[in-house]
Amino acid sequence: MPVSAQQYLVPVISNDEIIADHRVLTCYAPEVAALARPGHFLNVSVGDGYDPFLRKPFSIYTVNRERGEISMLFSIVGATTRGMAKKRAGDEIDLVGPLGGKIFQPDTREGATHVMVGGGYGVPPLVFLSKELLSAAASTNIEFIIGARHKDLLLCEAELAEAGVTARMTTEDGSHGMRGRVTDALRVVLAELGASPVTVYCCGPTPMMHAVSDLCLEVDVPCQLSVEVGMPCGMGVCMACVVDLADGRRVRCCTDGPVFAAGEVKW
Amino acid sequence: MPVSAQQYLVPVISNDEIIADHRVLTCYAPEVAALARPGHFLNVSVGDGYDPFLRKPFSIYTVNRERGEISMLFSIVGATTRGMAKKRAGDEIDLVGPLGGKIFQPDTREGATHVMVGGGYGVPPLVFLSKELLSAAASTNIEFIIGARHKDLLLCEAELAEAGVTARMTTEDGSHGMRGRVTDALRVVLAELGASPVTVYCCGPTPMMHAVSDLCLEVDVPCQLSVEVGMPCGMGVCMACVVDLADGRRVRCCTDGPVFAAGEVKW
Amino acid sequence: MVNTSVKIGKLTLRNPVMTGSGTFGFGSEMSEALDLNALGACVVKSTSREPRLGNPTPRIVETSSGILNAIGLQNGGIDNFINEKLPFLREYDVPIIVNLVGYEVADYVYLAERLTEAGGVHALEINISCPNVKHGCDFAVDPKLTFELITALRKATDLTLITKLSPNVTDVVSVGRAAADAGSDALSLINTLLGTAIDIRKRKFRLANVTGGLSGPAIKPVALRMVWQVHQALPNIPLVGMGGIVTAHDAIEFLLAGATAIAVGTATFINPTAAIDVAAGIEKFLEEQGIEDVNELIGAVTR
Amino acid sequence: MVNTSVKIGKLTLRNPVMTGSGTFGFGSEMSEALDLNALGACVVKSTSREPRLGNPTPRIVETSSGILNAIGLQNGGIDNFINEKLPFLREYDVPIIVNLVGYEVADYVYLAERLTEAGGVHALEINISCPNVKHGCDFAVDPKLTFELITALRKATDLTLITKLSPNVTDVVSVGRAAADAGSDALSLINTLLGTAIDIRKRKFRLANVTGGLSGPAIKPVALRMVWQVHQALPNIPLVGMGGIVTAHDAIEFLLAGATAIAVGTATFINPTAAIDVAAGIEKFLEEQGIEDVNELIGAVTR
Ligand SMILES: Cc1cc2nc3c(=O)[nH]c(=O)nc-3n(C[C@H](O)[C@H](O)[C@H](O)COP(=O)(O)OP(=O)(O)OC[C@H]3O[C@@H](n4cnc5c(N)ncnc54)[C@H](O)[C@@H]3O)c2cc1C
Ligand SMILES: Cc1cc2nc3c(=O)[nH]c(=O)nc-3n(C[C@H](O)[C@H](O)[C@H](O)COP(=O)(O)OP(=O)(O)OC[C@H]3O[C@@H](n4cnc5c(N)ncnc54)[C@H](O)[C@@H]3O)c2cc1C
Ligand SMILES: Cc1cc2nc3c(=O)[nH]c(=O)nc-3n(C[C@H](O)[C@H](O)[C@H](O)COP(=O)(O)O)c2cc1C
Ligand SMILES: Cc1cc2nc3c(=O)[nH]c(=O)nc-3n(C[C@H](O)[C@H](O)[C@H](O)COP(=O)(O)O)c2cc1C
Ligand code: FES
Ligand code: FES
Repeated sequence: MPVSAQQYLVPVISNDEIIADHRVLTCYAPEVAALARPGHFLNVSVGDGYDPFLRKPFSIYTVNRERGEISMLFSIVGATTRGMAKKRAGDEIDLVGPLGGKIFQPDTREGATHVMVGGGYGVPPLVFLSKELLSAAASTNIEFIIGARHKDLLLCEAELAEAGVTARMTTEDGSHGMRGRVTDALRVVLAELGASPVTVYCCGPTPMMHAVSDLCLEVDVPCQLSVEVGMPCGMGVCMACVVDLADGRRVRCCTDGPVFAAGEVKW
Repeated sequence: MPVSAQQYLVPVISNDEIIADHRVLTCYAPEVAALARPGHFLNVSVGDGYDPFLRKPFSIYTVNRERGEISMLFSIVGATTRGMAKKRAGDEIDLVGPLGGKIFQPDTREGATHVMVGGGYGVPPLVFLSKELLSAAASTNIEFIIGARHKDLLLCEAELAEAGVTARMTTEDGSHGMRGRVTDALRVVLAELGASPVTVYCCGPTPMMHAVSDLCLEVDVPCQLSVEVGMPCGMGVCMACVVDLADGRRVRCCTDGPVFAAGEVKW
Repeated sequence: MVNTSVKIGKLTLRNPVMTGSGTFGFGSEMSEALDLNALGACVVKSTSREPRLGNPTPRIVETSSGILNAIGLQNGGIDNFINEKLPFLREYDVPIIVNLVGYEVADYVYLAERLTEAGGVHALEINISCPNVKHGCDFAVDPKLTFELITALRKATDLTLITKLSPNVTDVVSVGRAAADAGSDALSLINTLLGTAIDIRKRKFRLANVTGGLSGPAIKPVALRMVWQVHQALPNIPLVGMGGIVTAHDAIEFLLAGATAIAVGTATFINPTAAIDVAAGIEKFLEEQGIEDVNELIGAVTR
Repeated sequence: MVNTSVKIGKLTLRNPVMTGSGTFGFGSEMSEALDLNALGACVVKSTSREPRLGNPTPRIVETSSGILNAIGLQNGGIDNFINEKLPFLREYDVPIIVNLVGYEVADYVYLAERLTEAGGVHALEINISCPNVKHGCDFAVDPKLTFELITALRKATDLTLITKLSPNVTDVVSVGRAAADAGSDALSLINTLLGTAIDIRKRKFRLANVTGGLSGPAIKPVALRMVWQVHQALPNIPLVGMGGIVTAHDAIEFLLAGATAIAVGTATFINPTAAIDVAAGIEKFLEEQGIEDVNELIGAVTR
């Protein structure tokens, strides 16, 4: 599908550390805010030169359409995220977006429960999705599972609480919430929900998504996965971000995804 | 001559606009301050990546050895100077220096008058030289001529006044000081000084230095010129900065200069 | 009003700016991000006889001021192109240039015949130089093979033929001359420089394909030199210059070196509207400099 | 303690890091900025029979992640080197490698004989590939000429011979093989890629010499690919890899690709201590990774 994304040079409004090496950068980008939907991402450049050369993709975290603001939650790992970390209010940041072809498609079945399963910087797009669902209908049923190795790496618990969602936390060392992995919590949640209509939405590290996908296929629950692969262009033209599907097709993650159904992806 | 220059990553203390597109950047670099002499320069990098790729040379403007501070006065023309302009107090700047082989050699003759002739960012090293001469002997005779196209481009008048030097200003359009070029003022000064010992020190745009050099040769007054050519390494190893001398030698500006005698250079 | 239009073979372009094959998909992907009709020409991804799945991932890695790619010519094949992609492109008022790739002469001839018949294609760019597939470079390193290929294609089609040269050769001029002698209407250069990158902790190549093609600003000096060399040697054949063009400034360097048109490739990844921004920038430069016709710039560099 | 020492021909280097010829002067210039004895070897600027004034200025221009240089081999000639530069270098405990350049075989042989007699020189690097002088590339593009040159040099000296290859060729392996067959103890690669840049307002080349050699991080992917190709084809000849090495990370990529030693060239311009920083960084990497001997890295990349 063609990309309507444009390039925007926009002012940074705030840039705050939330946990160690993780920050939320908010900027004023009304055109992006107007179009952004959960699962969309932005291709970010921090400099005005060629180093780093490529843009890097970041999920959209929060959107305030009235104020024309959007935010990204990022973890500092390389040149772009180091550059993002240095941005101060008033500095400019260079975005292309919103990008993404097939994004999260909310389950519209009567009484459906939306189960979010996130890890690391996979949590923010699910927070966005939850808020959108709640703003469409406050009575929406949402279950939210957040996993991390250790409690200091857990993201967005307070942000979700504010939105009225009590997230279940899992840590591998048991330092907060349930000891174990997100799949352990997911089994519990799915068991609790029994035969009622459920859709799982998942975003996080690839091994986690693989495990969640396997579990959902096993128990026959629909599951949408936001797949992460390197995205040099984000616009469907470079053919670098391809994902092999179970049906033998090799498709672009950026414009044919990034959200795929469990079972669709060949791991 | 071998370069003792080292690379330093130092904090910026202040960075102030002095006239349009010209700023003075002061940083804390005690090792450099200890070694810096008038005519020395620094090779500056503003980023932590490869864009811009090469360092760029900047004369040392002020030195405060007690406080370990040095400053550069720069005009914003390209990527490095744009990057320098953005530095705020507390940011870091990356310097190699002090660089320069043959620098200004003060005339030590009894009663000598030191005539400084500067234009644009050629003025700062001469201000440094004047202050050094004055701090060695307060009674030093200094004449200072600053030229520009228009009064808004004149530099360092107040700074010199503070040091007790009344600079003669020339502007091409007569908007401040004498109408004309620095050579017009220099003729006046040299005439005034008659047969007493005089040395001219000159730094500025190449056509200006050429004219000053010709005049000094004509009236047989010793003249030291700080020549400006592109300097990729600044350390005598790349052989890009060569200057042809009248004696047929082709020497490096960075380590065999940058200061040459009028008559030495083949224009 | 300045004139920005240039001629490449039988084609008249409204401005000298094309897209780089493989960096602009099939045009449709970018049709919302920019107005395709504002391009000088739209060059689409290499198309082969049969569909190709291309190489395994990772296929692109970032390097200093550039990227290495080893896509491996993934494309849907000629039937898919003619049936699914071409109808969309025909709706636009912009010359469509299809980049062809094959294993042997017969493949290229077949593709050229199909595309000539299909209608709505204005020129063919002959990719003899893709470094990312086995034997992808056989033609491009050998003037004799190039001559044979282009001779066969010249018989097969009346469409404007643009032969795309590889930079991975000792003497780019000899290959260009062979293509010109065989009847190529124009030459395009450069394709990517063969390179690699290694992950030092994993001790593995960073591309699944081991090597890939280097593009982007890193290669601009090499591309510009080759365009100038070929233009000096073959001043009568129009050149499409490419390799690291991001800005109008870059593009004008290529025009001065002797390119009649230029292509914007990798730059589209960092600026979706790079191609039309370059076109607008060239026009602005002409106006600023009081140059009435862009053709005055072509080959106008002096020592 | 990890072992960082490697062997190139008859030379044992305390670490794999050399300086790039033409980027480190004659060593003396840098002797205050860093400890020459901390280098694996010190490679000096190309030396010719007679003094050379080199090309007119501008001689270096900046490009994206690199520079173009057209110094044109300015140097004081062999007498000046032996009398003025070598005595200083002899005081150090570091292998001295002199890079030679000539117009014809006899020039090289003369230089090799003089330097062998002079004493205090440990190896000769044979520059057959400088793109910035007329005919500077004749040897490097032709395996036959290379074979003849190295054969003559092999007769003339027992010093370790390192033949420096040009990247501006279709088949770098064939030239490397010719040098190896003729008795070169090692190969160094790559020299610079031929390129150019244009000032669009003046419509002039930005280098007085029109073209120049591209170096720096921009060319690293190409250099690394060539080192790997030559190592695959000629696993028994030690390689000195260079081209865009700025950090220890870069250097380790070259070791993994098959280089026994590496040279730091242009990087010295931006970081005076680049060469010894790279050496220290390699040692640190070995320690971190629990690798006891740097030789374990050489050619250890896998697909
Ligand atoms: C659709 C999508 C959405 C995303 N959303 C988010 C988000 O919301 N928040 C977020 O923080 N991230 C997100 N990411 C991930 C993010 O795009 C990457 O982490 C990005 O690479 C960071 O850019 P960088 O320049 O900071 O780091 P990079 O320099 O790109 O480094 C990224 C990783 O690669 C490694 N690396 C770097 N250079 C090399 C080398 N030479 N050799 C080997 N390894 C190397 C680094 O160590 C690091 O682990 C998303 C990715 C996708 C595809
Ligand atoms: C010994 C010495 C001392 C110096 N001292 C000072 C000083 O004290 N203060 C000061 O301000 N400057 C000084 N300079 C000059 C300064 O080093 C240069 O102006 C430097 O190039 C600025 O770097 P930049 O990256 O900002 O600009 P650059 O990008 O290097 O641009 C410099 C000039 O080149 C032009 N240019 C840039 N790119 C191109 C291109 N692609 N094609 C054609 N032209 C181009 C620009 O328009 C500009 O006029 C000194 C120079 C020397 C040699
Ligand atoms: C991701 C990618 C894919 C490419 N695919 C093709 C291709 O299919 N056919 C082709 O002839 N050239 C292909 N190229 C080469 C470009 O068309 C162009 O020649 C080269 O990238 C240099 O230009 P640039 O630096 O502006 O990108 C590709 C380049 C890139 C970066
Ligand atoms: C300014 C400059 C001068 C050079 N002079 C020589 C030379 O005299 N002889 C030579 O063999 N190589 C010369 N080279 C090439 C380097 O030794 C090296 O092969 C090349 O620059 C690639 O390495 P780098 O990217 O680390 O610089 C020169 C390179 C530069 C940048
Ligand atoms: S990132 Fe380029 S096609 Fe998906
Ligand atoms: S700047 Fe490199 S030798 Fe002078």
